Amino acid sequence: MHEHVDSIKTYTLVFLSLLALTLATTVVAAIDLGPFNVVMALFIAVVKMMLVALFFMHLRHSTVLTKVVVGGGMLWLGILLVLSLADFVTRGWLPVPGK
Amino acid sequence: MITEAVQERENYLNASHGIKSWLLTKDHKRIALLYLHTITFFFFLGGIFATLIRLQLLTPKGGLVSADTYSKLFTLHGVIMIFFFLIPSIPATLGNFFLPMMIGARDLAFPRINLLSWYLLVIGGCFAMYAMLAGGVDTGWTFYVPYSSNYSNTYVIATGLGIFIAGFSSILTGLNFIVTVHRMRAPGMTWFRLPLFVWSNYATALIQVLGTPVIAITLVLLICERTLHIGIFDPARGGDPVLFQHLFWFYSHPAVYIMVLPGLGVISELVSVFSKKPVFGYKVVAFSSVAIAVLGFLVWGHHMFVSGQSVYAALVFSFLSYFVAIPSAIKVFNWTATLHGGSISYATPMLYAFGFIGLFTVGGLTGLFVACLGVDVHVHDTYFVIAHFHYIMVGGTIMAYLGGLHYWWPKMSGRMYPEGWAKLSALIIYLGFNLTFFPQFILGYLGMPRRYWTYPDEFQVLHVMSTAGASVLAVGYLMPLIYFMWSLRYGPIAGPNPWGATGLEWRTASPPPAHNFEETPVVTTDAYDYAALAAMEEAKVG
Amino acid sequence: MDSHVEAPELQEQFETPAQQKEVSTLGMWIFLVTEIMFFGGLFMAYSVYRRAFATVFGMASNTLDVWLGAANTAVLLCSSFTMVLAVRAAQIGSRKALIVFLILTILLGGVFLGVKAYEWNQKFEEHHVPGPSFHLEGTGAQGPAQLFFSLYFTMTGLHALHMVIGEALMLFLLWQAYTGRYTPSYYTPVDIGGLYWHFVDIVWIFLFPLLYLIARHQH
Amino acid sequence: MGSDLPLFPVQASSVAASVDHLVYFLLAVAVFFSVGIFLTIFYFAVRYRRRSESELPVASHGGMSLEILWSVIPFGLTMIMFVWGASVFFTISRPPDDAQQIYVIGKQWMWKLQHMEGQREINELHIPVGQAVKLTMTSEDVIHDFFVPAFRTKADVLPGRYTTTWFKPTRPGKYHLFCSQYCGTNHYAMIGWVYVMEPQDYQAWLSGGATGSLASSGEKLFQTFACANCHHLSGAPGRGPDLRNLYGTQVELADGAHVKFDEDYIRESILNPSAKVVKGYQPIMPTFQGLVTEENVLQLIEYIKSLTPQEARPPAGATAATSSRKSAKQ
Repeated sequence: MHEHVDSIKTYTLVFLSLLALTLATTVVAAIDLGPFNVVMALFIAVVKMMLVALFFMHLRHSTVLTKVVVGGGMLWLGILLVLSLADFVTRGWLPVPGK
Repeated sequence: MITEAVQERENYLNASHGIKSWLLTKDHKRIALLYLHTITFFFFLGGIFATLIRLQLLTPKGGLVSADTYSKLFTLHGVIMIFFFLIPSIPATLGNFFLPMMIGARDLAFPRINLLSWYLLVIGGCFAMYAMLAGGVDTGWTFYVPYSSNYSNTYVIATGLGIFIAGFSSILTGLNFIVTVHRMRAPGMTWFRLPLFVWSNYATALIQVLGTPVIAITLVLLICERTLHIGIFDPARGGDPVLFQHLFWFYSHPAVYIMVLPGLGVISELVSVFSKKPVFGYKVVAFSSVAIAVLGFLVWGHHMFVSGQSVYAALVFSFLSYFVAIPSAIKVFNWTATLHGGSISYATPMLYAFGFIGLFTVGGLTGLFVACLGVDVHVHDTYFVIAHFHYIMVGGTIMAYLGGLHYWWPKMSGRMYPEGWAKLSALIIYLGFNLTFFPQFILGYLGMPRRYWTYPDEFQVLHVMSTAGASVLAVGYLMPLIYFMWSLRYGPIAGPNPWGATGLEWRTASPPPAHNFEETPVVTTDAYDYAALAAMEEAKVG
Repeated sequence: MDSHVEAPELQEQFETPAQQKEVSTLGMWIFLVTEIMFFGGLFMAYSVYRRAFATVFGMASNTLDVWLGAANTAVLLCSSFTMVLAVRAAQIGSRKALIVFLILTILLGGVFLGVKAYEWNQKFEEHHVPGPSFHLEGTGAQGPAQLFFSLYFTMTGLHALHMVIGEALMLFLLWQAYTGRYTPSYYTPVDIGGLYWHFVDIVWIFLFPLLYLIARHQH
Repeated sequence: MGSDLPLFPVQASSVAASVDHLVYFLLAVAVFFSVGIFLTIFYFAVRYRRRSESELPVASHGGMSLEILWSVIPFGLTMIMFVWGASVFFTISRPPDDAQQIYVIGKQWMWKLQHMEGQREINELHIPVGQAVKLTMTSEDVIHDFFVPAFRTKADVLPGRYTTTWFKPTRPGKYHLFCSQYCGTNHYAMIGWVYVMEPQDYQAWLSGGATGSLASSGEKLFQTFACANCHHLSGAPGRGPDLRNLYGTQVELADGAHVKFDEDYIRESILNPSAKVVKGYQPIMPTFQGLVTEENVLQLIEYIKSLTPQEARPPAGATAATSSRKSAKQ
């Protein structure tokens, strides 16, 4: 069987980046960026997620099918969030209570 | 009892003996039979609730059961029928039995997980039964908060746990099917050679995997709310009951397709075999299953047009709902076109297929009414909706399930069912069904709300018709139970391929050996290639 | 008649060990997708209520100890690091390293749970547990404030439950590794156990900013 | 009983006919397709019945043009349904400006209705024919649903917030009122009647037994709870905002967001005062949760609304919708 064995160096670099990003997100959160605080926090979280998934979970060596599965999962999470929020965000657009 | 039927040759039924060989089996065929027994039990249990509901509604003032009991009856009818019968029905029995065989595999990818799924369904069922015996549950199968969280004094937690556990059964079945279809196909079995039953079960599995976890977390939140009073849906603390409905329907609308998609797959098989023609527009029909699965996730808000959801969200959900109509319509048109120029047999499974197409068409077309914003405001939560979804789930899924059961019965048991009785019961079911549910469309449009213990006098005529239909329907459903059991001992021996069908499952003995095939089959033709089958038979004879 | 390749761990439904490994990994990934959707329901509830009660959620969030949260994030990342090294050890067939890294992973997981327990305990002492004795200083909107903590407890609670399951899984792997079950040609359980562990880590990567950081700049 | 079995409910409101017309269209489509499918299947089943076991029909694999045809035609029809349905829905959702306000409170298991003039009714609603009526509804416990089949309108009644429905009765008579959202054991008994009366009869009915208008009851409560200690209605600075001329406007909150000063916001501000505090004020108002009933809240709302003269209120309808949408985007 052919297996990718990544070097300890790669893993260490990824691990250190993750720690750095954790520190970064904690520090940046204290600075007032207006609405961009949330954007920044989520952006860093997404980067961290990508690092863990691609390197620690070996997604970069995985089959296309596995990548599709993961992408599908994220897409469906998006559907859940976007279509539900479509209700909550548009409430009150029609100036009638409860519409 | 089945083991006595065929004794000459080793098959999955007589390969090992004893209760342990069944309860610890990893054979997908045996697990399918375990499911078959379990869901038959739940079907008749749910049927008893339905009968009591219909009897109560015979007269406007009822009086057969108390209002409290009535609420529990319709709740348990919904819970048992949906979560413990319809959702596992076709995938877990016919799918479990035939999906691996149709793709030429020895078993599902995860046989032990398959057995675990059955145990989870049984354990979940036990929780639901406990709730029923301890005093019942009265929230409606929809569990809307805050009634279910703060007001009902019934066994909501036990029922919720039961559904939660049964949900994992469904998830694991779906996971197993997806992996199996991707990775266990026989050599030469390309995606576009897959029988349409496999396609539709694959699409179903996608929904099971992507949707069911959301009902799981919803139930966890509901149970937390009831036990720990965390208040996530509590209006007094700013919680929003409509949020619960979003979470609930995110699963429960696609769940409708978990229930009906496998049925659509069965019908594709039946229409092809009994007209000896490949399904018209194979690829279109295959993709329409996947399209229904995907689009099914975008429309849940159409259950909430009058719920206090924003009108703009309602607009989006109504618009998207109409997109699901297209792949459904495509299927009906393609089945009809398949019949053209065919060699059409009137065997019982085909009668069920005809019945299915008719009832599914009516169910689907009335779906256009409830997806239509202006009309849904009037018919929402009335008997119109009840009639609509029974046309899809009973007229659709159960007709397909029975059709499939008759079709594959010879393969599963090695024996034929009695054709005359079967035809009669198919007819009775069809007529009884229409008499039960068609009047409910009219009732609903007249304004009869659902879940009413009593009702105004002017609705009685239609209710009496409906109850009369239900009793006919009950007779129709009891008949197969009896003659299937009869056929296990007395039915004529079926050959490996009594219908002249092309699927791989018909290329092995009836009943099949424990590992399905003597040799891993190699696939060289498309699905439904009757000419190739005829040539092969000829070669064998020659 | 049977075309099985001879391999001790090969189950009868598969043709080759490669197929078996691929199937197990794919199965695990699909399971993780169901986990995404499971937590997805909570993330949705969170988004809805945070949008509706932004100010109160900010105040409630700021009562959490951000440095404890950050430290715990680091602990969990360390455990992911040791986990991936455990998988690597299994890949190259180093049983000793596998055992050491699994033990480290279990210990770090334990530290995370310990810190979490400490934080939960603080909430009880500060009356930040939803219920009759709940009180959050500085706001009259006690209802929505309770919603924040309800979400906090459900989200971290379910995450902690996944951690506990992960710990049990790791103990199982440790026992199997100790008995020498795993070889470079068969270590699938370690691999998919790792996938699970990293997934639980990813959930926390999102919980940390959403629960601890959203209103830090208003502190 | 059987002889007068109706197939369609009475049309007794201004929207009933338009809903029914839409249903006629849908019915026509449904009948056309179902009958078409039934007849085709029946014809094929007879025409192509199996004559011998060995016959092998010619395989036909499909045709793209047919597939496109029977995708595009249904799609076109469904889009007509969507647009038509949406337009009827917007009519049902948007009460006309001249609609008369009535408040509804649902509780297990009864309807409590309050007229502006002060009349209270239980499970009965008296309204004049030809006058649009707007119901602002809330629930004291679980979700209910206000459904009048003859009017073809229905709306859920939720705890914790207000929902709206409206109708303009066109025929005097007595019509069913149903709760159509399951609300517990006696859900079936949460029914009543809507009496649509000739205007003069309605006036006669109105003149009996009122105890003072909603707004005047609200004013009394405003004094009882000493609201004016903080909410000065004189223009003098107070610890809370002056409540005059606010109804229907957008107010800016402490965190910079905007919120519409409407029934829901007033309700929330009474029960959960610190949830959304107006810019420039401290979150010091105590909650009145447990001190006021849903009825009291409605009376207070009606009083606070009366502090904004009709002509000072921004018009409901399209323009307000656009302006609030703009602010939502900000």
